[in-house]
Amino acid sequence: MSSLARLRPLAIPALAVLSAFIVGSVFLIFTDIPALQVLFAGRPVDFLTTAFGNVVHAYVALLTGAFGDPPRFAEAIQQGTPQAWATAVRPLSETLVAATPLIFTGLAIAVSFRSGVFNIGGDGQFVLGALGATATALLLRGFPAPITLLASLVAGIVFGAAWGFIPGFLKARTGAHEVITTIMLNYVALQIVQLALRTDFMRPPKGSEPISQVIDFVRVPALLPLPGLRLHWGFVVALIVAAMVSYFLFRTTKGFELRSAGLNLTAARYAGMSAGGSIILAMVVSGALAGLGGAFQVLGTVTQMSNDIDAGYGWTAIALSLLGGNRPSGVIIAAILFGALNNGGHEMQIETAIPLDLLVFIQALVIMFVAAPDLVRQIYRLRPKSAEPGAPASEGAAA
Amino acid sequence: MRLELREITKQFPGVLANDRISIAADRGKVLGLLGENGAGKTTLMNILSGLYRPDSGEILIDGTPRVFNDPAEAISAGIGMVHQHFMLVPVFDVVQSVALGAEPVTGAVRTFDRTTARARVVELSTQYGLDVDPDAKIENLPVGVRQRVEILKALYRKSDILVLDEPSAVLTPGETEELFTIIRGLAASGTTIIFITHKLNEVLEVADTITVLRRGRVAGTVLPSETNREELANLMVGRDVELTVTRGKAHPGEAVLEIKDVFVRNDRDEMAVRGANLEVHAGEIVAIAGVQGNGQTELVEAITGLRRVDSGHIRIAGATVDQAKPRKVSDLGVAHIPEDRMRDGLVKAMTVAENYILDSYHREPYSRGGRFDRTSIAREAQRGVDEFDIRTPSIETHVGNLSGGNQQKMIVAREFSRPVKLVVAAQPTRGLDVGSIEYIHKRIIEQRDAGAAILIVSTELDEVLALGDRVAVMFSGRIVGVLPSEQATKEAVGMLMGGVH
Amino acid sequence: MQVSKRLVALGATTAIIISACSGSSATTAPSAAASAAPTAAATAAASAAASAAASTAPSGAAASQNTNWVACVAFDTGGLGDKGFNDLAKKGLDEATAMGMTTHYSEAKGSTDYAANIQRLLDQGCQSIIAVGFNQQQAVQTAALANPKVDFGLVDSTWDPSGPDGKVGTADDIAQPANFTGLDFQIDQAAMLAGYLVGGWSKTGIMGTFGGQQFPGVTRFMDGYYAGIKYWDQEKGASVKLLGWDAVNQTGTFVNGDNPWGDAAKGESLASGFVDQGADVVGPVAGSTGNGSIKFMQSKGLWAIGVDTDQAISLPQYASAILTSAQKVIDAAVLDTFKANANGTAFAGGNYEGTLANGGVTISPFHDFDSQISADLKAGIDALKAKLIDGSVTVKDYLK
Amino acid sequence: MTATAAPVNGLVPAVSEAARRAQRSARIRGIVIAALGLIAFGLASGSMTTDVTFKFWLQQQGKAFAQVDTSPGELWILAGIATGVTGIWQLWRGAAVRWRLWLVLWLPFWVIAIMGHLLVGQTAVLTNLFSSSLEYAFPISMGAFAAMICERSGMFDIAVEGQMLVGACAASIAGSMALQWLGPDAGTIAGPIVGPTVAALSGMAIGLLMAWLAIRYHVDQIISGTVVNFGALGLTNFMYLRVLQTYTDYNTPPTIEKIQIPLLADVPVLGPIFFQGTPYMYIGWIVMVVLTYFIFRTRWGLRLRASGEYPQAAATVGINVIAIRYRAMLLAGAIAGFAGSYLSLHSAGSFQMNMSAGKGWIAIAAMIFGAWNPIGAFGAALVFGFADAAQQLLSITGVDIPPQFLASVPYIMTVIVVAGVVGRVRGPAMAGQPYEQG
Repeated sequence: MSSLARLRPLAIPALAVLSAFIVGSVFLIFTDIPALQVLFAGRPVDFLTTAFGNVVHAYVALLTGAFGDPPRFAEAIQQGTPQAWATAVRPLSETLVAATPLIFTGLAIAVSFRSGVFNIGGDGQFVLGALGATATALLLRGFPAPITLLASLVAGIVFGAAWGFIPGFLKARTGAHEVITTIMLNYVALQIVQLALRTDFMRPPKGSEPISQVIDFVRVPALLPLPGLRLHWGFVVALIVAAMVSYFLFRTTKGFELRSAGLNLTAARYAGMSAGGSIILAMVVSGALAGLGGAFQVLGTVTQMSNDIDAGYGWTAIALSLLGGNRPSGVIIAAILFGALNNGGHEMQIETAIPLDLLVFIQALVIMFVAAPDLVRQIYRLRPKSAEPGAPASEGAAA
Repeated sequence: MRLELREITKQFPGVLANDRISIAADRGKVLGLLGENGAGKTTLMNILSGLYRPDSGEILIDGTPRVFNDPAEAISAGIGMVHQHFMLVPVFDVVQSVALGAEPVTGAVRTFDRTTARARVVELSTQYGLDVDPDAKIENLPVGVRQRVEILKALYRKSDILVLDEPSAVLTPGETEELFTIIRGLAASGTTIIFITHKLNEVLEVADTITVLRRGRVAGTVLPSETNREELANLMVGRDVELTVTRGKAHPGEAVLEIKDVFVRNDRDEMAVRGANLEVHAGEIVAIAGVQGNGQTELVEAITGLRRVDSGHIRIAGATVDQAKPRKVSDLGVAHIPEDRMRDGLVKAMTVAENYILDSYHREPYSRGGRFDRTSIAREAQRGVDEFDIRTPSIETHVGNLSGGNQQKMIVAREFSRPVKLVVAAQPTRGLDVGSIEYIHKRIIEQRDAGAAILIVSTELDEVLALGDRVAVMFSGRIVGVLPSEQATKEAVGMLMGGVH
Repeated sequence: MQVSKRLVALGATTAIIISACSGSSATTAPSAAASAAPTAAATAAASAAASAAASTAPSGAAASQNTNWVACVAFDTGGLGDKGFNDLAKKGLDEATAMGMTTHYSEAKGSTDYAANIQRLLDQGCQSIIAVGFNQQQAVQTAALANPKVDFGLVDSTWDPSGPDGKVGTADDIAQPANFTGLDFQIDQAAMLAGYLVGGWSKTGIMGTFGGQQFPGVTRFMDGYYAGIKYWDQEKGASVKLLGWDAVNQTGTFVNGDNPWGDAAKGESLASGFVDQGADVVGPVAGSTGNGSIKFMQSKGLWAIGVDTDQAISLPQYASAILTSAQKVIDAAVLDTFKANANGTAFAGGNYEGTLANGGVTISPFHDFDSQISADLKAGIDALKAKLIDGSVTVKDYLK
Repeated sequence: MTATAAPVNGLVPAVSEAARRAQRSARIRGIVIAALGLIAFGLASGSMTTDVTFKFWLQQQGKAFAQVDTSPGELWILAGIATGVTGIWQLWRGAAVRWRLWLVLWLPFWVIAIMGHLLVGQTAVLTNLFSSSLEYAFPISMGAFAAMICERSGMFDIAVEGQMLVGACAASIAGSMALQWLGPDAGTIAGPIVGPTVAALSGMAIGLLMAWLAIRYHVDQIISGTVVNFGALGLTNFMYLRVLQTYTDYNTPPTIEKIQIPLLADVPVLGPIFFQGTPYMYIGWIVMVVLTYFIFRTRWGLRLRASGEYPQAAATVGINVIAIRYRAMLLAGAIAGFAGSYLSLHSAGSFQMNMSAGKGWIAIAAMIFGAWNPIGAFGAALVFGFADAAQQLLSITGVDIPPQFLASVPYIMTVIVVAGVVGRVRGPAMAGQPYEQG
């Protein structure tokens, strides 16, 4: 197989991302009111140059915001000071910071999808994981930091797992559709967080804002020895966890059970696997992963629990899990891509005042194109995937 | 009306389903379309009903070429279909089901005119002696009645040409006889009938002309009066086939499976098995005959631990398994070949190797301490593939890409890879070609001869008679009779299947 | 030196406010006053000096005004479009743009963005960064300590001195650095005036209030209403009641849910509920949700109290129901903070304190109701305002 | 359905294990319910002397009223009687009792008694409680109708939320444009027509997109729904921040006001509850009635249901299943988009970011709760609306319950409903299953 052919599986996701950006730019152009006024004033050429200029400016800002600005790298190489390096590397570091929670929630969703369970409750599991970690850290304040840190991470896992267990259990026992229950439990989780943030135990002594005390006394250590970079070991742990998830899914009997149940629940049952058990296990593992993501978010990145701890990670995770083909390695790549988008989006907003929500829209388009590979193939006139030999094209032909 | 198909060709990716097929049926005549599974009968029928369009060839009705772009056009041309799998919405009642698609309506919003529809259903039902309660819900009707509803559907649309696809597959011999009466009546009143089947006796009994299909081509057209079963079988399969499997005498040992007064509910919470009693001994094959839907499925599921026993007892090799989980049953040495292999037996999107270990993945040597030993898995799967002659590019191929026969072999290979005390095989050869059928029958007999107890459930009377050392008949949730193979004639078993005893 | 100048300005401000409230040219006076305090430190030059943002904040920009400045705002999650203090801060930022400053803003999607956005703004070369919302406290404080050359501000909050131990008053406390400005608003003072007005206005003797969510920035309004009504009751021996907020136990009615600040239908229904229980004035503190309440009150021929801005102006269609608004002049405060930063000046105590005295909070003019409100009631309001300004009356005393 | 197996051919069947289980759980249920009755009586004994007053406006808010003076004790006694009777009935008849139906008979008494208990010593006006419940039920029930039409046709529609959001945004922009272009006179009249119409059209566009993705490109319908929800949020927020916030003229549509239905609005007590609401509410009721008729009585409904239950069967009798599904998605989109216009055109008078705020999800829960039946879905929406309105009434009257607790009640209730009561309700058999034609 040639190296080019090896890249073929990447063609669809890459083209999906490209298409999403093209559609996004169309929306950018047609909402560029000042430019449109130029158009209506009868100067279409000026309109085109202005509008396209704005789009290019925006996407360039997005790129430099996500991966760094070449001049800053040049400066860093010239000066060589840690400060200059930090400035140059920061966009990249922030991209990975943004990717870290997405890897965890993405893995959570991938595990659930692989098991045939549609966990839309990543948000709830994530925030409760964060809450559990914060509460544990505050409770164990004064203990040696490593112990507190470890306990807090475990608490995050436990809280997330517990929040995943409920819909899993309900589905296994009563058949309650997990899409509905997990969404409802997301809302309940937010209420629990709000309630918790009103307790004196959580709140800082000053004021009565619903926000937790700062818990930087158990901070996850930073990964890079440069000043002011937030990238922490949580990212490395995320990679390790992804490898573990991969191992679990594809090399262990429990993982095999989950995958079988996900692909054909009846056959799994006939083969002696416990369908209910698989559903519950999948949801618990899924919840635990999301919860661990939440824990790392408060313990590593923001050091404070608040209502805003979650930035829709559970939802984004669905997108990137699909984008990554529900494979842990794919999830990592997709999470870094989305992290880059989100991170670069902020730079784009600062420079061009384009709303961040453009990227939410673009992310939605990415999922759409990835979920409809035939559409992408059609747009780009790609050869369809070669028909598998002997595959019955329709039931009729075989009967 | 006279129906003629000329040179119909239909190609699917990788399969030439219909290759220049020409058939003809005259007004008021019954054309028997005979062919084994995969011969292209259903494709031809779907072309006729407007679901598929042929790549080439033409359909003529009374000499006029017609093109059907969708079923509606076929229906309006007077073609009525009775599908093998009934096309009836379970939650509708008979009137709704019959009228669906040709509803009489009133008013601007097209309110369904139930009164009119109902009157017509009653009228047709009486006229053709179909005896159907117009207000009954489909899901509460017995299979035979559902088929009459299907025929009503065609009559309701004033179909002049009626196509019946494997109509007897779900009927008792008695019901089949009734069906034939109806068919003869319809033909007498001028309806052209195409009767699709793979059962030689039936075409011989009811058809005016027989066209035999083989591998997508017409193998020959004969008159019933000028042919016999052997010739038809030869045409159908293309070589001389042994219609009976050669098997030695059984040497029954002790009882491996004991079923005592067992009651089991179905998914709708109705009692599907009502006090079944049966014993299967080591070294014998017990074949359960019966029309589909008489509790066989539920009984098999109860034996294999998939369904709870409501009351009564099931013992396998001495252990009571009334409430046992499937895993425990399989640990007792039970091999289960499920009824619907794609739904129940295989995970399409997994590889051959993964499917090979599907129910023993947790055992040594595949798994050690919860982790897979990939070398052993590959080795064992390859051995299974070789031993059972499963045609697959590799053990890493997805099972969904294999042919039906190879998929079934896949299941048999898997189930027989463990030490087996009891084999429970439901419809083990459904939808397979003759070669695969022979192969699987051979393997089952081998297991018997190796001392396993075999329980086969089949709706194919031929299969039951060919394999069973003893033939049990299930009717209405109970075993209504057990006959030794020498007494198990078609007639005797057929009577029992129809509830006469 | 500076202090005395400030006192002069304060005196002048007071005079303006009093004259404003006694009926003359009311529209722009409060905001003019709002900017009077900080700019007075620079110069007492004519307030008519050119300002592109003249409409609501005709700041006393001086000839020496430094507009060569990069001014930035970091918004909270769900900030932009809240029709509340985020949008007001945006307005302040827009005014800075209009003055000639270079401006940038960022918006957070989650708490992870707080620190990151501030850093991005720093990398962008921002010289002043004002963050909006209490959630950003920690991020702003950390940035302020790490970047002493850049000025920081925090809307609706002040410096939290508690150090790593999370306790105030211990050895590891961190003092507020010179480059940090808290923008705090004693909105309860203005709300107390509104509450007092309701006391005198209400025919049924019942006012209703509710918040979007129970945040201090919200309940401070409600505290003010409560105190104002209580003050009225004590002064007149009346028994006007406030529904929806129990200032003693700090419990009350809040929209909560998934859309606390934008659910106008719920605002209508809540207002209807208050009217059912006898209220004839409603004071919603819930962004756009409150617009529904005002609308409902208007449809019933009843009244409402606006919040944040002069809602009789921002929602002209409902002007006939808005008695007055308890105004937080955040836009002017933000702009003034930028200007002070640009000019290298600082507020007394390091924080911008919006009070009745400096016009940072105020009640808006009565507009349509000016002629209907009795002179007595107006005089009572003025008297209470004077007492609040001179400190002889505090809101806190009336929350028991 | 009886729990014992029907006798077959004269044999007396053994009482089955399952029947015994059903009987046992029925007995437990009976004991629990009866015990609840006793608890109600117990609560009554402690609160007979306290008072609670419920008021209803006769015709107009704030004018004449009808009044019920009672005490929590009396309400508890009523609840106790209702519950006790149910419990005893359950114990007596065992598994034969359709207990879910009976739930409807005693649970409302508990709700009233609990309200009375919490409101002790107060005078609470209940008119608004009920009229608000109806009001809140509108978007939820319409969303439920939309989802239901899709599921009846065999499609999954979890994008109600996104459709509503886009509908709200489109309605505001279109209404504003009508106002801008036609001037204040014509625009104020045209706006309320143009806004909802464009909202419906935008919802249809989304429905079309989803149907196209699902049918043409075999995109899993949960995924395409997620795409739409995600994309709608991003797109409308983007529109708001980039355009509407600056050009506010395009976000100031003429609003749709409450109207009084002549005669009916003056019916004592009921008038103010039912007939003084927004036109939307009445349209919602009409849609409910019309849908019920259409789904169960017309040709369209017959074919719709057939394509959701057994598309192959429909196809073989010449029904174009694909077309039915496209049309169902379009209709559902129109309904959801129209419901979205309520959000921006009724109270708010402008589009606000994320103003659908989860209503689409509650709508889907209501559809399931209501057993895929328009009237049932409306009833379920009413229950959710009531939970919201009751929470308001309690907090207005100063009853101190943690708001977070009350706010979670509808969600927890939904989980319970989906897990328990719904357990046996069957939805369309093939909902969400792709159907391949020919």
